[in-house]
Amino acid sequence: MADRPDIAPLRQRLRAFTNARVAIGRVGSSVPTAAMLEFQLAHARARDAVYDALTPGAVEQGLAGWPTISVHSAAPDRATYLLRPDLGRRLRPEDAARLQVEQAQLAIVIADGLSATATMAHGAALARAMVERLRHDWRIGPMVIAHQARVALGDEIGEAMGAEMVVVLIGERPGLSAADSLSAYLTWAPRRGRLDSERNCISNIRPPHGWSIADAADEIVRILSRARAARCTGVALAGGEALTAGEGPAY
Amino acid sequence: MADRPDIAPLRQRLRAFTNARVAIGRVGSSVPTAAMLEFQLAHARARDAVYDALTPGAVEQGLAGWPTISVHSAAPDRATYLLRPDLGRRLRPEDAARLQVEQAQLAIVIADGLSATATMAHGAALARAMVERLRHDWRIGPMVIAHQARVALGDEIGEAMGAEMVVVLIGERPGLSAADSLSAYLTWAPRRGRLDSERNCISNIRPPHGWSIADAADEIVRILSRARAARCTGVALAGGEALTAGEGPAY
Amino acid sequence: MSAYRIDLAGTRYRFDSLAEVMACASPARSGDELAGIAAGSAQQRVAARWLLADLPLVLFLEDQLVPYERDEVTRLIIDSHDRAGFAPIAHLTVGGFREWLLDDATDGAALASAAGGITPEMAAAVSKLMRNQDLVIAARKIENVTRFRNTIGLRGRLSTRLQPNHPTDDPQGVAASILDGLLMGSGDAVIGINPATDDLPTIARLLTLLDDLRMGMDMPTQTCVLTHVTNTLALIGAGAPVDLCFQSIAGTQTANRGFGISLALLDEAHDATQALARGTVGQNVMYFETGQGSCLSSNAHHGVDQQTLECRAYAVARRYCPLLVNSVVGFIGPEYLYDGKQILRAALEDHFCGKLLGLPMGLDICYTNHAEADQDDMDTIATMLGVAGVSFIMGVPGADDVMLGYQSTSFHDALYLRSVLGLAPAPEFAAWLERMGLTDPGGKLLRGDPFLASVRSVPALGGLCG
Amino acid sequence: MSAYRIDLAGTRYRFDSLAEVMACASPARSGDELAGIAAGSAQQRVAARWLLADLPLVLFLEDQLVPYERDEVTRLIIDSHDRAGFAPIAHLTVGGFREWLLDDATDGAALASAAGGITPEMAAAVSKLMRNQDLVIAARKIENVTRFRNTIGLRGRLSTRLQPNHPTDDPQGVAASILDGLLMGSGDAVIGINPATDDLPTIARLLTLLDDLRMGMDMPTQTCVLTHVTNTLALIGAGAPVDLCFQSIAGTQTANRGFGISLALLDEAHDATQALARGTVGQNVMYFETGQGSCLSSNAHHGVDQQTLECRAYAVARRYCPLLVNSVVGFIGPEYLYDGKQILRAALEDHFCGKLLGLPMGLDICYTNHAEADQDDMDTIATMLGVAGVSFIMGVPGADDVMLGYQSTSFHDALYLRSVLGLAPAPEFAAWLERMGLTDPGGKLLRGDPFLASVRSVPALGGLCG
Ligand code: B12
Ligand code: B12
Repeated sequence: MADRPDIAPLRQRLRAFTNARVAIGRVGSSVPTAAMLEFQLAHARARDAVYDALTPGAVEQGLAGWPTISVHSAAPDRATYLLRPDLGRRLRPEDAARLQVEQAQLAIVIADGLSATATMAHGAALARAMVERLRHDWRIGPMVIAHQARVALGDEIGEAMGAEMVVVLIGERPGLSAADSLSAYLTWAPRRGRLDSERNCISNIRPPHGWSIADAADEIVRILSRARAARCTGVALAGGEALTAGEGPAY
Repeated sequence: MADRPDIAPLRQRLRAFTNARVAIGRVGSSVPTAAMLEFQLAHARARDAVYDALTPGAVEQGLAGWPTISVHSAAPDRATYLLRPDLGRRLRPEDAARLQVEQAQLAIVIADGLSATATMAHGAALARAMVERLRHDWRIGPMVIAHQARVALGDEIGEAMGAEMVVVLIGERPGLSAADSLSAYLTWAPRRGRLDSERNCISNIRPPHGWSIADAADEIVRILSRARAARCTGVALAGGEALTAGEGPAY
Repeated sequence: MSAYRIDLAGTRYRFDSLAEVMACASPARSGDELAGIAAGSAQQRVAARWLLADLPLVLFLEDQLVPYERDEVTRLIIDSHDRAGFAPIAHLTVGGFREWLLDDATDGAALASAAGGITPEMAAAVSKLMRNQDLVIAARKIENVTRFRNTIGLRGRLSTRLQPNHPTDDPQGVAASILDGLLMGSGDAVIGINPATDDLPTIARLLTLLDDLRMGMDMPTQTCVLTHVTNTLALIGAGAPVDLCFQSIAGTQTANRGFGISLALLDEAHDATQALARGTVGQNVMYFETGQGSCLSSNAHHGVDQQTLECRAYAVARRYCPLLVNSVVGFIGPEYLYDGKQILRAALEDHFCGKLLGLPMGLDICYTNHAEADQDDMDTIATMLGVAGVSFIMGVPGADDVMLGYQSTSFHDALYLRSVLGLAPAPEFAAWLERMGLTDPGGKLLRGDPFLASVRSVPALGGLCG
Repeated sequence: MSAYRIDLAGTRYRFDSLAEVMACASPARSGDELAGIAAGSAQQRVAARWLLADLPLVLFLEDQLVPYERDEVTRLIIDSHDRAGFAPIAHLTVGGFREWLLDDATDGAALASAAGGITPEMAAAVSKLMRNQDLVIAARKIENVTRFRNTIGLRGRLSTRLQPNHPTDDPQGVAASILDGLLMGSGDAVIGINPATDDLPTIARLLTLLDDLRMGMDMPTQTCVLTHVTNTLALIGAGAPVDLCFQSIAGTQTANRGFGISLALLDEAHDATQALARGTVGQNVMYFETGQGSCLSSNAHHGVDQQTLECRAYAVARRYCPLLVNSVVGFIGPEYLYDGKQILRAALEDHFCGKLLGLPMGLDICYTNHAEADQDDMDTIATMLGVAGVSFIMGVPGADDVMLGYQSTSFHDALYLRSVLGLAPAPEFAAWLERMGLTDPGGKLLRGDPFLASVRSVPALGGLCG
């Protein structure tokens, strides 16, 4: 089950450039035993990440005292959440009322999404970094900690809080090689029925392998100020980068 | 989708001798559409039979006033019943006590098993036919209507009632062509831990296609009296039929 | 829209529309349940099938599931319907159509000439009456061959899309996965990257990388960056080396609008890509991806079941004589296809229906970590599709796409299928593999050391080869 | 019995015995959950596999899962272990054994000569580390050929047991199903009836019917009534025409006692049947059936997982060089194999392990109506096993066994497999089918009218042929 000695060097070279499962060798047409078991372990862990529950305490701890409010979507449990994304996009009725007393210009939602692991790992740190950069320009409400949430739950939350803008920090569906990757979805004038084409997304926030917290926070701030100027987000906001194709390879 | 005209006669001839799905024709290697849909309908109905619930009223009605007592196994619902046969073989604790006041020589159990459809179709009629034949020779207790029951639940029931013998009338697992087939399992000196080799079985009670009620009742009576004489059931009782192989074909 | 009724085993079943019959006749599927249109019981499902079996095929030309006036995909289907192709089957019911498909007398040629006469709705309807084995038998008969720099879809062949994605589009990371794939005999359908970004300069750099690699190694294959069709148009305008034009497509006009496309835009993209005339053995230039659930996911399903809508996407695809079409069958998640069984069934349906409609069907056999599926399911699905004669599957290093967060088929999986089913890559690519010392004359994969030595001089491979 | 430990991803996993490692390393399965021995989490399952991968094969010769002193099956396994056959793999771990099996250098001959050195526990252990595709690849390599009146198990062949059961053992009902099966090309593995009764005169009549039919039509095949071995012994004694001796077997002495058998009894039955010398091309005379769950069902499982126990039944079988062995893989119900996925997995395991241990493996691909499975699952399982090289499957009219209340494969299913995988019946039987005008020279099934005309004179067919 050991690597064949002559495969190791190529593997090391290729693995230096990507965390893809390159050069794992083969026996006949098949994956060697060790590589197969590594894959199975990764799968077991990714499955666990999907079913991991968001413990508000874990998030609050990282928020250094910033007020929070916990809400639930209309999906009562994980099994329902997975099969009924429509319920994950609606607030439990009693929670909408609770949010209406928390008016704010900018609503920040820390949501479990498909990986509470990711949310607990990076959610609070990113929210804090955002607050540090934004508190003078935006009236920020309490952090909304959302359970069994989909991206679009932010629309109803932002609407209830009367916010100009909502930022949803949410756990991405766990991959085998990354069970802790966070996304930020930004939506101008949140209200129920917004389309995904009316949002922007920064994905793969996952220090040290993906975006760092500081860079992600800077990028969010950049989009937020462009959105405020343009009074929109989404495809209407995107573009602007000039195309300079044919400039030659960069490798 | 109609039968090919030249297939029908052979089909008719073969079907006269068996209810097996013979001579259904073929298109290429495949089953013709009508035969395939007939199969799917039968499967849908067999599945429904598995999940059908035993309504005691349906059984009581057929018992012409004979007293009944309803008991449940330790399997709380159908899903558990299917995965945990061990629970289907034990009484719900509160029911054992209720049975102890009902002492009898012969305990008759009318149980759902895997097809409450079968039990509701033939259970009461067979129980009545048994009572008619046996009431002078055996002190028969109230009919025990058992829910989420396996064959071996009769052992605990018979033991609680202090019975010499238990007869369990129970729905067989539904086949595609017979969703209403009943079995009778007979066990001498019932007590927890009895093996299946210590019982006798009459299966395929299903008028008009299988055993008629009268014949099945007669056969049960026959086994009961042999069992009383031999003070046992099962493989120890079986045998006795002489072998007259080589007597030539009977077709 | 009229009502449909049937009496079965003493119960009367009523369906308010043809769409309802179709939805109820579908095998159990989480996406149709999410949409609230699935059959409520197994018996109702059989009733719908029985009813469907007796409906004449011509009905689908009259009773539109998605209104002609409001949907350009419906208009495409009806306006381009091939009456001559339809003639041999015009008299059949859906049940009779199933039998015609399975009959030994109906061969590949008969199926090919009928393709243009079969609408997506007819294909979907008959597939609902077909068991898994029926879907295999019928699909196997059909050979849809397409060409660009090699020949895809020949009987006895299995091609692969080499999918070297990287979370940050790093060129060397991408190149490392490509090298790994080539060593495993992968890449004849296309070497195609899903970019992590929409940034045009980055995409242009990836296109150049792919083109340099292909030319540097003299590979008879095609390359692609799977970005939005508008980006590809812009890149063509800017002179980037575009072989194939990619786009995700769906089965209704509204869902396509959600993807930011229309038939007019696709027409433009197709013309622009063909004008480049970069193919050598053929000029099939489009690469489309589809997947059950995309219409529902963008709220554009008109109460039609997800499998029928998927078939309608194939009507969009066949307008452009694409080189490659594949259904990304388990990509979105369990809300559309719950488990391995549902993914398998959908894969067989998509493959059969796509081929029946004339398309060069591949399959992205895949699952996500929130679905009830694992590698055993992938092995099963791949084997079934291999027997059914799938044109191509994906090749992802170790089956783990580190950018999109899902598991697809690996390079190894393709080797497995080729070995147990006796399949070979596209002939031009197979010859190249042998020429480069990657396979022996029998097509058996070798260690590849001579290849590594020979490609050391390709600049794009930089320090990878050591 | 010693404890086993492993640290994985920061967690320590501990298993109290080798049996616990084996049970936890098994894929999820309702029977092991019922027994309370299944892994508690996906991560624990992987931990057990990792541990198992590093255990040396020789350990299974030392650490007995079922005690040697108390179990004659264990004694059979250990006492008959072929040290010479074991030598080439004696140095391997279980993980290394998997790689040895999959290596291209390990061919059928190497596997055949190792078979006697592989114990059931080793086969079970390595199968737990194998994906579905691994089980297919390795099983395909193995060709276990047996003979009685024809040759079963040759590469490129697929045989069928024609299973003409009838709820009341009515001879004409049975004959009707046989005739139907022959018209569909079925019956080369055996024509075998499960009797509804244990009544010896009835069974003797059925045996005579089968023999008359076989001789009347001059069929190169064998017949069997699947009654208890003691009945068969009695029937042999009484001069009934017994070709094959059938028995259900299990993997522990206690479970076999539950079946009313012991090795001594099987020895006697084997000798008595062979003494009849009724075979023409060979003298493999035993027909065994097995199935995961039988030990647990009779409370004789010793805390060992059901798949390992199933493999132990194969050790019993191989002692008698049987003509046929098949696992009735979905027969009992969902408490042992919950759904199509579990039935498929068990089928692939049983097939691979049986072949690895040297047996001529067939499969009764089947399900009951209380399991979560349907015909689509059967199609999938049949296809997978066909690719894996299964020796034979069942042939039941319309897939519906009207006596045993379950669904197995139909005559059509065998035709499907033969057609899509290019397989033929046993050579002697294929020649007979052609001779009788049932197939054309290419092996394609014909309508069978000349056959019906020619067998009209066989008395046992009575009025059936019209
Ligand atoms: C699943 C997925 C999809 C699914 C979403 C459907 C669904 N029911 O889940 C589908 C296939 C439809 C999809 C489509 C697209 N996606 Co997408 N998708 C993903 C993926 C793999 C996982 C998302 C996730 O886990 N979300 C978390 C859960 C909890 O959220 P949810 O509420 O259940 O699902 C919502 C979001 O996923 C959102 N969403 C999904 N993709 C995108 C893309 C953008 C730009 C936005 C604003 C929102 C969005 O839509 C869903 C429904 O509301 C990510 C990869 C990643 N690492 O995150 C890429 C990703 C988010 N998608 C991406 C892109 C580019 C797209 C497309 C624009 C592709 C195209 N060229 O057509 C389209 C456009 C979607 C739209 N309508 O606006 C990029 C975004 C890049 C960026 N930074 O802007 C990502 C990061 C992948 C990548 N690197 O290429 N996608
Ligand atoms: C399933 C089944 C089995 C399973 C039972 C295991 C299980 N977990 O369910 C297995 C495969 C182990 C089995 C074994 C045998 N069976 Co059985 N079995 C059946 C079948 C197909 C369905 C039974 C059913 O639906 N039961 C109802 C449910 C609710 O009961 P349960 O509590 O869940 O299960 C119990 C009974 O099924 C019982 N049981 C099953 N078979 C038999 C046979 C006899 C003689 C007895 C007393 C009890 C018994 O054992 C189970 C566990 O306690 C019937 C066919 C039918 N039409 O009924 C044949 C059937 C009952 N079996 C039959 C026979 C002959 C046998 C064997 C003797 C075969 C053999 N030669 O080895 C063995 C012996 C069993 C034993 N240990 O004594 C015959 C009985 C004929 C008769 N009138 O006596 C039947 C009718 C089939 C037939 N026509 O051949 N069987």
